Amino acid sequence: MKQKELDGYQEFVKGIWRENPVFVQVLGMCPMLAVTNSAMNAVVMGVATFFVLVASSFMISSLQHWIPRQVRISLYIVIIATFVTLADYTILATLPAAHKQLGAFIPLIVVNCMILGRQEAFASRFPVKYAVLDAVGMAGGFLFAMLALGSVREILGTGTLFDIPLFGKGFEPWVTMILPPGGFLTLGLILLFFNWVTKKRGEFLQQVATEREGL
Amino acid sequence: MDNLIWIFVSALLVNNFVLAYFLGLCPFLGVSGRLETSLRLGMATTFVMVITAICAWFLNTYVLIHAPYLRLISFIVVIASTVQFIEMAIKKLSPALFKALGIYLPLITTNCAILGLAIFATNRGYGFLEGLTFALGAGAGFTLALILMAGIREEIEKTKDVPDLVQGTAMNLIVAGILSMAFMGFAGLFSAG
Amino acid sequence: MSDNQTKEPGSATLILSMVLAGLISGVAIIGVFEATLPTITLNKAKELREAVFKVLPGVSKMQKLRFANGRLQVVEDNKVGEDVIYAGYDAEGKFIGYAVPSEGPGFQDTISLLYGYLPDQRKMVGMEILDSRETPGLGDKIFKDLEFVANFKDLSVDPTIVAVKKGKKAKPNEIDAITGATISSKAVVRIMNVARERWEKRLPPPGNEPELKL
Amino acid sequence: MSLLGSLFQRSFRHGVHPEGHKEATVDLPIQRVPFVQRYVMPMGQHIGVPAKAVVKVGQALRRGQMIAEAGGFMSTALHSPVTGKVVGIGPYRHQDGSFKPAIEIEADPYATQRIEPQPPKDWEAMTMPEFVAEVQQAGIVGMGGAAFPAHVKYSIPDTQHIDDVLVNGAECEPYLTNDHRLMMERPAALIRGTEILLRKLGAKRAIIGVEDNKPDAIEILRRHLGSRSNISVVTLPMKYPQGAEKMLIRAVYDREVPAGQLPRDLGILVNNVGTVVAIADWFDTGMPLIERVVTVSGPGAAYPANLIVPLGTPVREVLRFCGGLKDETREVVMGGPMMGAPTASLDVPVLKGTSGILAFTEAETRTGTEYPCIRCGRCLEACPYFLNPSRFARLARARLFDEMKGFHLMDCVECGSCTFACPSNIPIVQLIRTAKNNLRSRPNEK
Amino acid sequence: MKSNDPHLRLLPAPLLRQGMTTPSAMRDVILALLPAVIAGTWFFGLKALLVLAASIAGAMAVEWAFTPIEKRRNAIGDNSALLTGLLLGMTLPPALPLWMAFVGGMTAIGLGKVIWGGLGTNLFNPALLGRAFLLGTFPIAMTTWSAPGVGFFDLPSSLLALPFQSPVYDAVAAATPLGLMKFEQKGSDFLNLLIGNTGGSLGETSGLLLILGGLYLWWRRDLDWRIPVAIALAAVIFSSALYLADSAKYPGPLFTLFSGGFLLGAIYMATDPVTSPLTPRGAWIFGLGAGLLVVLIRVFGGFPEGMMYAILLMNAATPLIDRYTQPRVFGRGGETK
Repeated sequence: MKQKELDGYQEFVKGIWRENPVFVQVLGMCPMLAVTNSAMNAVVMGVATFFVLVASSFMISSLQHWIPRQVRISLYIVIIATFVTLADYTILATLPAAHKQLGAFIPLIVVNCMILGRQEAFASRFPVKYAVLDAVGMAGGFLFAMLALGSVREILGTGTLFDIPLFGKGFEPWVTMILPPGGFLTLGLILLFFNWVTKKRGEFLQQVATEREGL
Repeated sequence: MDNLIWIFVSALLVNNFVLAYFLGLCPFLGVSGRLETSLRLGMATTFVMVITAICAWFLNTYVLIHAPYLRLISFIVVIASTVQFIEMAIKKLSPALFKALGIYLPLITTNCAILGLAIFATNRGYGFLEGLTFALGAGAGFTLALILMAGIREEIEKTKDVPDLVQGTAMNLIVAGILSMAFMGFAGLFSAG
Repeated sequence: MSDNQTKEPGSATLILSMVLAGLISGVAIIGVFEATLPTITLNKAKELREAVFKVLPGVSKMQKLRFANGRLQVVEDNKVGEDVIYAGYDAEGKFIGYAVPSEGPGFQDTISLLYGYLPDQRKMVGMEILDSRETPGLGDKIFKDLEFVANFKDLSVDPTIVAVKKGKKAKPNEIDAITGATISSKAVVRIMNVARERWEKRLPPPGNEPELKL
Repeated sequence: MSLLGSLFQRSFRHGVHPEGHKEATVDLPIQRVPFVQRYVMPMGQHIGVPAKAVVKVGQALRRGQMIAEAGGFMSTALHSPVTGKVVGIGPYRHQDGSFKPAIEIEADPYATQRIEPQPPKDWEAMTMPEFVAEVQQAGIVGMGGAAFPAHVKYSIPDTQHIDDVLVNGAECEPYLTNDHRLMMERPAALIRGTEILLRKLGAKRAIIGVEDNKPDAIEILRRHLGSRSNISVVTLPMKYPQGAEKMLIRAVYDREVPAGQLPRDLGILVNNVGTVVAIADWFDTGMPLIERVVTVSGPGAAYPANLIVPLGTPVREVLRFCGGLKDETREVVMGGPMMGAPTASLDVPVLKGTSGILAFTEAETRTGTEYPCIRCGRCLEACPYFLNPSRFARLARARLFDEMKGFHLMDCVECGSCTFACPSNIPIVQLIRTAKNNLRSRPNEK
Repeated sequence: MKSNDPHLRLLPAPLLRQGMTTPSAMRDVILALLPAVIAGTWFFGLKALLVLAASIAGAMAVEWAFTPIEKRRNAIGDNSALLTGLLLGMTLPPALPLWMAFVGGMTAIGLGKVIWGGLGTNLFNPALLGRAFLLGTFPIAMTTWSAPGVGFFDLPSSLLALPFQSPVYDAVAAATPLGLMKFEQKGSDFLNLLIGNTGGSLGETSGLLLILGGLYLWWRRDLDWRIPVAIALAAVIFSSALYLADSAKYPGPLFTLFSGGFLLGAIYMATDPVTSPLTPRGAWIFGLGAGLLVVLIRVFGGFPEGMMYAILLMNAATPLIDRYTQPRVFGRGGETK
């Protein structure tokens, strides 16, 4: 396997924006929408995912030479499932209230395609250092997306952020936002916004380029 | 009996796996482009769900009661091997069915709706019949959401009316949101006395 | 898998690596499980005690009972189910009442709740929602609206509990439903009625309650 | 619906009800247009292979003399409409705006233009192939507008047999009254032509289908038929496109011609009244197809009229005869308003298939604002072929022509009912035409 | 003959058109609704009219803002946004805060139409989508109804709540006939249902006038009669069966037809051509499905009113219905597709 030139910073940064797993690659949707009805839930879920992704990337990257190709997917799943179970019990022990809210969705981190995808596409092929940077970037991007979505939904849906009231007593909450349709609609609109920004940015760059040529 | 009806209707409509629990979104957004494909994937998923529900019940009753911490790993292994086994069995028994379902079966392994089904069934302490009903309802609900979505997507992709900016995942999510909004109408179905 | 350049490892290697991985992960999981189990058990027990104490005022001790073989038995396992009930006692160990867990379909999803019941007075003295996914802002008033919860502080169960329109409560067996969340209110009442009926024949006559074992 | 329909009315399902606008010309007897100076006879006045010229520039012609012979089986002969001489053979402006080969004839101003009647032909003695050749020789085509060579319809393969002759007097296009007048003024010739076809084809009976907006024609025909039992007149409700062959069959016999098949597969032969009269003329008097009845009408025509026009007469001259166009005229259509084609120039000649010359003003030709399709389904209810024009329009806009083929695009006959019915002013027929042309022009496909 | 020919156009045939156009069809629907609007205003007073105006304003504002400048004249001129706003407004409680009605109008057009590509492209009824959004978002405000027959110029303080602020209700809320039936098993006087003197939204009260408007539309050939007929048929059969089984518990067929938004939905919303099936057979299926769903949701579901959800759900199924009910092409026997 040919190793391409790696730039640690680039591997780290790409996951946050350019290759953001949620906004750009549209991966890991299930937890994304199910638990982002409040910023707190989103953060807990995001951190759990962060832990699982980084830990399993580290593990798999370190073991990449010992893992037989034929059973690699099964091994990845076993490794990921182990870390998920660890996270599950840890949250249950330390944050019982949050665990009650997140319910069945913590075990479902196992089937988050983003995690398995990173193992297959990156961690199993590149040195540990880059694998971890990549995982941190991706998981960071995921966490960022979760937080963004969770905040929007919580602010509109209950008028609070991390349970802190923002608008005073008279605020009329937009209940839909914390219900399932709100999840779909908010993410859809955020993606729409993303498309718009990308388009405007492209237009702007184009304009700058033509202006330069004109000079 | 009342309870079984409620479990079925709840999984099918009120708490539709896709539209209310956000489970199985990857195939929902990925495969729903064509109606035919959706229908087949839906049926394959329902099939695997039923098998999984049965396996999960056995595991829960005889194994996990002694070692609850193995729940996740054992479920994952059961699902992966069930899918593998079904794939082989269908290939042997009914090549026609295999041709129709074949390429979707591996996709199902990573479908969180299946794992979700097993976990929900365990969390709620469903018995054998209840679990089976739940699986049937969830599978039918998944299929229903998938084919409704596919019908809509074929329509909008054919006519290309949707503005460029919205095309693609953004539109799919918004359509899913609208569907989910329409399904809210089923809330409380058969639960009000 | 089609990568032919790497040498095909024998199946022994494959099995060995799987077994090894399974072993390691098993050890890791059991480790964490053992480490967190006490806390988790403690948390759960604490939660349950708090709930029981809330629905049965004046209670300071409790024990778990299971209905099996035609009578109530004291048990100390972690299993739950329709046959489980909690008995509450005061500081001197005198029986006060039962805390009955129950669940059933609500507006959105299953509602599970716990209510306190005094068999000698045939009265409910408290209700606590343990888990629900009712609509925020509407259905979730079944535990957020204290006025509604207060309905259950002194409620006759005879002949059966009935939810009426808010402000129309007239008889001791009626509760004021929540405006705009009638379905959720009725669901709560129904769940309680079902549980009450189930336990009606199982409970021993007043005065013969199981004694507190310590 | 269909049950009621079949109980009370004989008609096809779907279709539209455009206003008739026939009152302007319906009571005007057919007049003969005087001969003019120049005539242009295009070689391709019919569907199929163009005719082949058999005259040379400068050659003198008698009226009725053959000037071009059939260029193949799917082709018919042409005859000179006047006595005069050939002044040119070459490309001339056609009504679709293109230039097509034609023969230009200058009339001899001193000739009498009279054709000596010839003795009736002994058609009963002819064999079927001889009869077919005669019809081809006479240059007779379907006069309803499509100009399909008539003899082709009469060459029935041995395996089939015609039981029914259906004479098409529906004339469902608005404004047109040429068939109506023909039935009124030449009922004997019509019945005679029907008789010839019946006998030659060995058919059992003939039905003349006429829409109920022509009660006078029906009455006259019935009177002339007298006690004949093998020919009858059937009254049909007004509806467009009743004059389309397959719709007429559906209306009269309640039978559907399967897609891809011809009426003769059901044992039915459909001919327009004009065609039948032309047959009678040829076999009784030896008069080939050199003139036809044309309705000049429309809001832009100064004096609407029903005219006998020698073929090849420029539209300008026809209009001049009946008072010209009003100043408000914005469009001139050759044929009916639903399926006819607009002409860009008034110099184009009247052809065998020209049933009308209609002048329209601002009011009819205003391009209404086109609104998006709201899927109201009116086009579906209009389409006599039960197609889905709304979907065709959408697919054509998205240029998904191949997909359209799957929905039987090629079954569409472009009758225009959908466009007529569309409240959003969508040019559905045009879009369908574009798609059809696109599909047809593709190489390596059948 | 004049020396030069008139300048001729080459518009392809057919040159004739039937008289109706899309804007005129929309205008007809608006006209047909007017009597019910006037009656509603009579019962509920000025406040109902203000709610209506706010929802129309929201709809028109979004339509205007998101239409490319060159198409604006057409988009506003085709009356469709006006109609959407009107229909939405007619389903809202008369004392709804105006800002909510405005948001509803915006959502209806934004989510229901603009995002799909404008008129004719959307698959869900925009007005109902706007209402579903409002009901999900502001459940309490959307289910607080006021009684008819208060002072004409009374403006409740809830109506004028500031944007994003919760309304404060100063009058005792009145239950709708459906609410009474659902939660208290109480019927309502049939005559009141017929003329509309009951609690409810502006447009869903006067059954008689809605039917008259529907007949006008039918006479103008602006509506597919099959859909309302099928909806009514299915609803009557289903509810009669239930009524016969237990008349104390379930409402009768007449109540089902005349209560709530049944008539408004069946005549004016389900028949929206854009979101209902194209084919006649499809229209029957659509209508029967919607009729069944209404009764199902009303009787067994959690909401007292099911018309909106029934239509939205059938809207979702419309592409599928259309696909499987293509008419048999002329001359193509049993062959479908």
